[in-house]
Amino acid sequence: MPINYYIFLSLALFCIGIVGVLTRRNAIIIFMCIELMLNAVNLLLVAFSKMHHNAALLAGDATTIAGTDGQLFVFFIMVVAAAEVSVGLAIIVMMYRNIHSVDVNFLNRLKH
Amino acid sequence: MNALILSAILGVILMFSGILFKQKAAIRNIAITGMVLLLAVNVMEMCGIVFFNVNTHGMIVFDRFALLFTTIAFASTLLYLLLSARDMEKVGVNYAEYFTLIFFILCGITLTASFKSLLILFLGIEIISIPLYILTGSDKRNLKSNEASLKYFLLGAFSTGLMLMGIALIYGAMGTFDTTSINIFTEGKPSLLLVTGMLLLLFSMSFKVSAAPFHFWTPDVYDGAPTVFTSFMATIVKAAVFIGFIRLFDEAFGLLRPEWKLFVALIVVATLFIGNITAVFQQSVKRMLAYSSIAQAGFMMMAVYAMNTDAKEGLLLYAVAYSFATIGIFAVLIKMKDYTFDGFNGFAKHQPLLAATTTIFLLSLAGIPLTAGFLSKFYMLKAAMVAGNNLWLVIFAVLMAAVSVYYYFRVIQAMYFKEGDAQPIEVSRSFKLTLVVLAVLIIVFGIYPDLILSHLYF
Amino acid sequence: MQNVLQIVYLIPLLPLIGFLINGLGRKHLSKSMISAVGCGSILISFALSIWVFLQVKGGNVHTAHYFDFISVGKLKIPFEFKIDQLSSLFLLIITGIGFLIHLYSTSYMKEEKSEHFGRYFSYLNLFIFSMLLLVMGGNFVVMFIGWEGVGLCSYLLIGFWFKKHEYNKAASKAFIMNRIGDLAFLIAIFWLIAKLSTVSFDEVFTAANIAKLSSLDITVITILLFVGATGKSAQIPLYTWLPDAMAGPTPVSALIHAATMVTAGIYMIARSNILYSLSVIHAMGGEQDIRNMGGLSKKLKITFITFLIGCIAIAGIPPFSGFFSKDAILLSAFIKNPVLYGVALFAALLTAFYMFRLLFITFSGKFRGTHDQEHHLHESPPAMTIPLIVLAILAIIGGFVGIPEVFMHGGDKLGEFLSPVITEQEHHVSHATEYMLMGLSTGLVIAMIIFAWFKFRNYQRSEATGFGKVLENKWYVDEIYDAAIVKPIKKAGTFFSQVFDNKVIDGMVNGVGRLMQYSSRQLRLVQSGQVGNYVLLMVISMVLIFVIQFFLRK
Amino acid sequence: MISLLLILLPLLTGLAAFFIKDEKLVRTWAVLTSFATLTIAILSLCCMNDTKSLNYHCEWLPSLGASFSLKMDGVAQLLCLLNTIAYPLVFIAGWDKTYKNAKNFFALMLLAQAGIMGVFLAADALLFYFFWELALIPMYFLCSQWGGEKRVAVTFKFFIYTFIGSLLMLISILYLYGQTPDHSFSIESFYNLKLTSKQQSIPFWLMFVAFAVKMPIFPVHTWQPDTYEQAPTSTTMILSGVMVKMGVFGLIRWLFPILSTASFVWGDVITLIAIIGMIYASLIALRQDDLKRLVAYSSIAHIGLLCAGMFTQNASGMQGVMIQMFSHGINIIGLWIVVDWIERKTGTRKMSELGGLAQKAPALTIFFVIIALANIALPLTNAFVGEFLIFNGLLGSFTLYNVWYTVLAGVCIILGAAYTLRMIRKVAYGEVNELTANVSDISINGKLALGIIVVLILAAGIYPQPILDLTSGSTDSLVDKFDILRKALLK
Amino acid sequence: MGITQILFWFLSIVAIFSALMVISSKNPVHSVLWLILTFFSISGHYILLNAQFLAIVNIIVYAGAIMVLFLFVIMLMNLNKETEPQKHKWLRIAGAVAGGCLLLVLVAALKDTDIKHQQALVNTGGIGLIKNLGKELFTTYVVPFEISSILFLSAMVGAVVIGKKE
Repeated sequence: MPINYYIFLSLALFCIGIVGVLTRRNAIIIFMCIELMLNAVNLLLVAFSKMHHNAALLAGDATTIAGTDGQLFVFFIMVVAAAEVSVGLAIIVMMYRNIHSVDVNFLNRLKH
Repeated sequence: MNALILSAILGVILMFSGILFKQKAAIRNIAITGMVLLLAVNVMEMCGIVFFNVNTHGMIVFDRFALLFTTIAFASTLLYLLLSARDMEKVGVNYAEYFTLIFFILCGITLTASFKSLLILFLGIEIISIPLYILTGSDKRNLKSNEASLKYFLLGAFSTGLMLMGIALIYGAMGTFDTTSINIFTEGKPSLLLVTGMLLLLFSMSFKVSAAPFHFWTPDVYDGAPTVFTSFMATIVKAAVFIGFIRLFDEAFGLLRPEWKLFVALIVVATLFIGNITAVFQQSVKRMLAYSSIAQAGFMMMAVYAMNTDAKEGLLLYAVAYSFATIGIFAVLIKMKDYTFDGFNGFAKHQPLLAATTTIFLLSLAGIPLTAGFLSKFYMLKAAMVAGNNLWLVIFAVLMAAVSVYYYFRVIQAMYFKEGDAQPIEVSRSFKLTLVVLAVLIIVFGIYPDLILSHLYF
Repeated sequence: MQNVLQIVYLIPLLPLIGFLINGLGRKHLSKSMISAVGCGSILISFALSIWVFLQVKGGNVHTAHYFDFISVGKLKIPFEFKIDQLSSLFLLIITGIGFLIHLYSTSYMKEEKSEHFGRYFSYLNLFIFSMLLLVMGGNFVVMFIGWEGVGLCSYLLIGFWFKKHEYNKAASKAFIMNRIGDLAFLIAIFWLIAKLSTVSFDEVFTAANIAKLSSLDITVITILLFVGATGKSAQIPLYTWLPDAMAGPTPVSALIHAATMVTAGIYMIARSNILYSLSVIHAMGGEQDIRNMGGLSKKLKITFITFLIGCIAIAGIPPFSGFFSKDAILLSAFIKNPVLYGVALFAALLTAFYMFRLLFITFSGKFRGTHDQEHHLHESPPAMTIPLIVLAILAIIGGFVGIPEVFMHGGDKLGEFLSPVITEQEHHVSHATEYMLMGLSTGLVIAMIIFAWFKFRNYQRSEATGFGKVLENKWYVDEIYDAAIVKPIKKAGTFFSQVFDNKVIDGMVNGVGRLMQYSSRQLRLVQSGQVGNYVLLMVISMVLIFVIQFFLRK
Repeated sequence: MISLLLILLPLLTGLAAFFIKDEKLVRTWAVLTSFATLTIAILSLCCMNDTKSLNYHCEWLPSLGASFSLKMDGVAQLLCLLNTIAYPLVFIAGWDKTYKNAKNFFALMLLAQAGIMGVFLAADALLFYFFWELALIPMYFLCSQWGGEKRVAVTFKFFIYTFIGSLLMLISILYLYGQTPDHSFSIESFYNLKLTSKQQSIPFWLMFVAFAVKMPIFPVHTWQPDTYEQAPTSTTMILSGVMVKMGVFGLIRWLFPILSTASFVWGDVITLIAIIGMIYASLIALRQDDLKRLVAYSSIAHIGLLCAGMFTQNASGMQGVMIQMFSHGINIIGLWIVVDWIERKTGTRKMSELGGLAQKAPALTIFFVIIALANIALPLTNAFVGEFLIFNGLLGSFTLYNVWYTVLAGVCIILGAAYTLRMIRKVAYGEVNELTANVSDISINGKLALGIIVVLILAAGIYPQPILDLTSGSTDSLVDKFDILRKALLK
Repeated sequence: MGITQILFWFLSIVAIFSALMVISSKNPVHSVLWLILTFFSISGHYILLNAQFLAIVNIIVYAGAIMVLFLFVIMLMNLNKETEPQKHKWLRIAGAVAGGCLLLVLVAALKDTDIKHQQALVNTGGIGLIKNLGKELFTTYVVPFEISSILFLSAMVGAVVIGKKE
């Protein structure tokens, strides 16, 4: 597949994630949108990884492992995302325990 | 490598020490001893004694710059622990865990200072960030702490997303995560993917160092977090991210400088402006310090802008000057009950020594000569000036430095020249001694910075 | 072999020592001691002056160089005294009259407390010292030192009774008016330096140097010097301090102003006469001692006669000395320009009118002074009358020293003596014209005296009308100055200090601070606390930066 | 070596003073050390041409190209002398005053002396900047701690004002540093710079602003009257007597030799500003009722003349400035001593509430009158020599407007006489009132200080040549430089 | 248009549609479900790109573990209402416009990159296989791998610190 398609697809997902962060008030949904952004990145990385692999193959290197690093990076992103989710949800739950809401608009004690 | 492994081990040790020891003093002593040890092994590595020989496949390189910075960071952390470790008790019950997280953060700091691969940078930043989210929210019953933690987390994760997108685009353009390989492009014009990725990295790194317009989390988070942790994250962590920042933009995007120069300059200007101007009207010293940290970031950002030898040296010096001074001020601030400026009224009368040292810290932050703060700012200005045709930037920076005097001196004025019922605070003798040492160090480095910088070269 | 005249420094030094002794010891010395020191020092100076005069007469002219006062680059200003015919003559006048004044003062001031008595004599000594510096100075700068010193002393003397605010004001006014003249003098000196790099009389007045000066230079310098002289001699337009000074407390100080300071102006012009090439100077010099007298005699009953003589002399009735000097001036003015002559004549008439008005007011009317002043009016002791008589005699005969050729061949002794110093202009006027002018002026003067007689014979403090009122108020010049200069200056000062400095300049400075505070207040509102807003702002900035990078930058 | 001593002595004794608890002891300590410093300064006059024993050089920050080098030329010597004379005078005059926290007061005063000394001696741009700020910091604390009612705000304004100025100077220094081929801050490297007129303009103004604020000249003067009014008088003496000379000194040591073309090009503009400032300040002084403010504004007028004198860029003008710096320092300290005494004894500084001091305090009045007259440059006082030379320089300067400058500046002579005499008249003369009725004459230490000042006034007024000789070397070389430049530019 | 293309377009449309639904659903539970669908479609893309390991991990870790965690938390908080408070209308529009602009700008900028003619290898290529990835991960990337354990440790400690009742 032409790499541009993947780029545009990923960018679209990424920006949808950003729009979600911008338009929602629910902290959990916002967090989910961020996860969406990360997944967009993952997709892009995998696509690039395959693209570089392809390029290496076309260059005549039949045993190339070019592109492995991209997929491994995705793996690390997933690792980090998992860790982040555990911490993030813990924080959100803690917040919910205290104010019984996950509405970020109520996060306004700290300002100016 | 010594420090990286030891800090991880120390983190685990402290994790268990919370179970093994019930006395907080014991935990604290372990932490401080561990910190001394960490510093020692790092210094040893600087002298060429490496305990662990791990093949990192070129992803991590402990060069002198990295080692010197980690030494500085560890030394700062040691001083920080000496001054403020006792105050962590007040935050919550998980005393040992706080130290654990701090050691893990140090691990991340080591990575951020010595990465050669974007993967390591990413991991390093995350290892710094995630414990920080937790530390920010560690005062669980305090709504401000909760709020700060959640804000920090959401915004931090968002910026992580940006960073990853940037890394992905760069990977697309260059097919590698290795920083030096990124810096090689043969054609006249760099790839658009590369430039876009670079800009996204610029945004996310700016976010992490709280440079405008990505600074918004900073005041709220610094304000909301338990003061003892604000001190840590506003100083050592920020400096570390800056080191990562300058490494990244030097090694990976050095050749792209024409593309990012303008934006970094704009960010410098915006950061200086917003940080300084907004700090002027603050009522709480803590929040003022939060804005001041933004302002200081603006100055440090000039190192990224200039990107020359002076800039790197200056950034190291800045890290020392800024960290030491801010740690000192926070250490005093933690002891206060009233964080407003008025809370400092008449402070000098009751605590002359504390007031005097705080004054030195404030003078250093304001960049008054004879303190390390001056020379560090001076290095920044010099670096920017040497970097070329940008007198306007330097003049602007200097004018903003003058503005900064306004709010730093408000504290001095409150301490010395205003009558007030200063809060009776009790400090130990060793606390005072450490503060004095800190103040003396600031002055010594302010007179003779080569004590630090000469270690950069042999 | 050094010239014997090198020791002339003693002449000013003695009054200076007198000043120091009297000034520092005013609380401890007795009055007789003070008068002894005060008069004695001047007397010795006078004796020295006579000796100097004889030396000069014998042909010994000397410039005594002492030390380098200021030496910068090419400019060298030594501290030097120039002793020649002119200065030796003035030395005589100053020390002589100065001595008389001192003598007179011992009696006049005897009722003062010893402290003030000492202060008074120290001032007088300082005054003499300054005058001596003025006339002995070998260059313009030393002369200027004396020049300013005289101004200072007049200030001190006018304000001698410092409890009275009018006196103090009069003193300040005198000093400031003098300063205006001084400034002109100074600028003239600078001009000379700029053109010739020297201020020394010997060097300036060489033909070669004069030739270096363009006519513009000469005009400027002479005008400036003249303005300087004007200030000191209280001429129009800088004369307004003098009447006030006369109104001051001490007749003696008044005398000093009337006489000596005016002399200073004359001397300065005389010294630089090459630049003017005027012949009137020496005549003016002659006039001064008479004026001294006039001033001195004021307010003293017993000395009505001497006062009358003085008045007549000043008014210029022949054969008193004033007549000849006045006519000499008028004559030279006539030679220059008939219009000038008219002005001068008018001035002369006014002087006459003024003097006699004073005379009649003082002696014809009732005593109008306060009680305070009344006790001064008593029979004068010999110390007072003797000087007066000496002066009166001087006034009568003084005129004959400078008697013009038209009356007596070779009568102009003074002119002869001074001829090495003063370049005289040839008279190209027939004796007939001279006589005619003399007659005219004398006639008019007498008419004026008669007018004054009728007007002020029975003078009471009645409202003067018309022209008289204008005269009474000294031509309203004070008022004009007040309205045209003093008030605007004060207004400007008030405006600057209360409005401009505070509101505008400092306002701008504080405005910057306030602007910062204001922008701080506004800018911090951006920190709304809302995560959504933060992200939005971040995204917008990102979009902007991308747009700049990809679409705006070339 | 001597120059190092001159800095170290007040620095170390100042630091030591922080630890002397006893008030009397610390006062004695301060006086003694200030005399010791004076002795060294006088000794330095003996080895006038022995640069080896005067100067000092050691490595400091080789990586930056900055070194700790001190140079004591004639001008520096003169100003160090002024500095060292001023301190004993100030201490003697304030001998009978009590300060809370006396140790801090005297320590800070001595530290300020060290800072000022460093400014006069530094032969390295970075070092110069260091000392420049160092002199300011103790002043900030002195004024804020021991000053008048509005001291905090006023001092802060003063601080920010000068701080901005000095930061701009720092930029200028950095710019010049960037232009040096060997990347060095040493004064020689700066002197050897060959910059085009275009390159010089910006650093020139940046640096000039710093000096202008410090002096201060119109229109950046507004910190000054307030600060002089609010600061403790001892500090005001140092501020006005010595510290303002830092600005003028900066012109001669740093601005003119390095940025001579720009100094030449902008000379006219600055002279005009300075002269406008003189008239402006004189007019304001004429309407002041507060003694301190009057003296403050008169000081602005005098400093304006100094600035104009520097920019005549000829021997007479610059030499005049040299001697006038010294004179102004001495005279204004004298005036402050008098004003301080009046304020302490009557509790007011308002001239409208004073009067009759001549009867109650004749000695004070005599000193007052002499110093005031020196302030308006009466001949045979020190200021006359300076003003004479400056005015002469102004008229002889190579500008089209020299006559106008001279005449306009001359107006200030008259205005100066007007406000000074007004001051004397209102304070000393007239009848006593209830405020002044019980005033005693000045105490013995005051007499001593004022006596020394009067002696200095007369000595320098009668025989100024030694001072002129002291500084002629520095000014002559500058004048030569300007002459060459002028010829080159006019071609 | 081969099967690969059809699959690509299908998965892309599903991904984008479900992503849009994530941000527009009023009910948080629906959002979660839509997000899971997005992840599945992305996994589909991975399979298409022959990145089998990642496809599996994505489904297990993301769709399986993480999203269930989300769902769990939402259920716990009883947030499954349709009446979630909405942001101010203008703010939502501003957010959408800003995000849209970002997309527009990025797309416009990146549509002409120098790699636009390159192809991502679909269906074939062995690098995405577990064997190859595992080999790399435990040789070259072993250090980062170990380092990520620190991350987990800190996350664990964090969860304890934050979650433990005092």
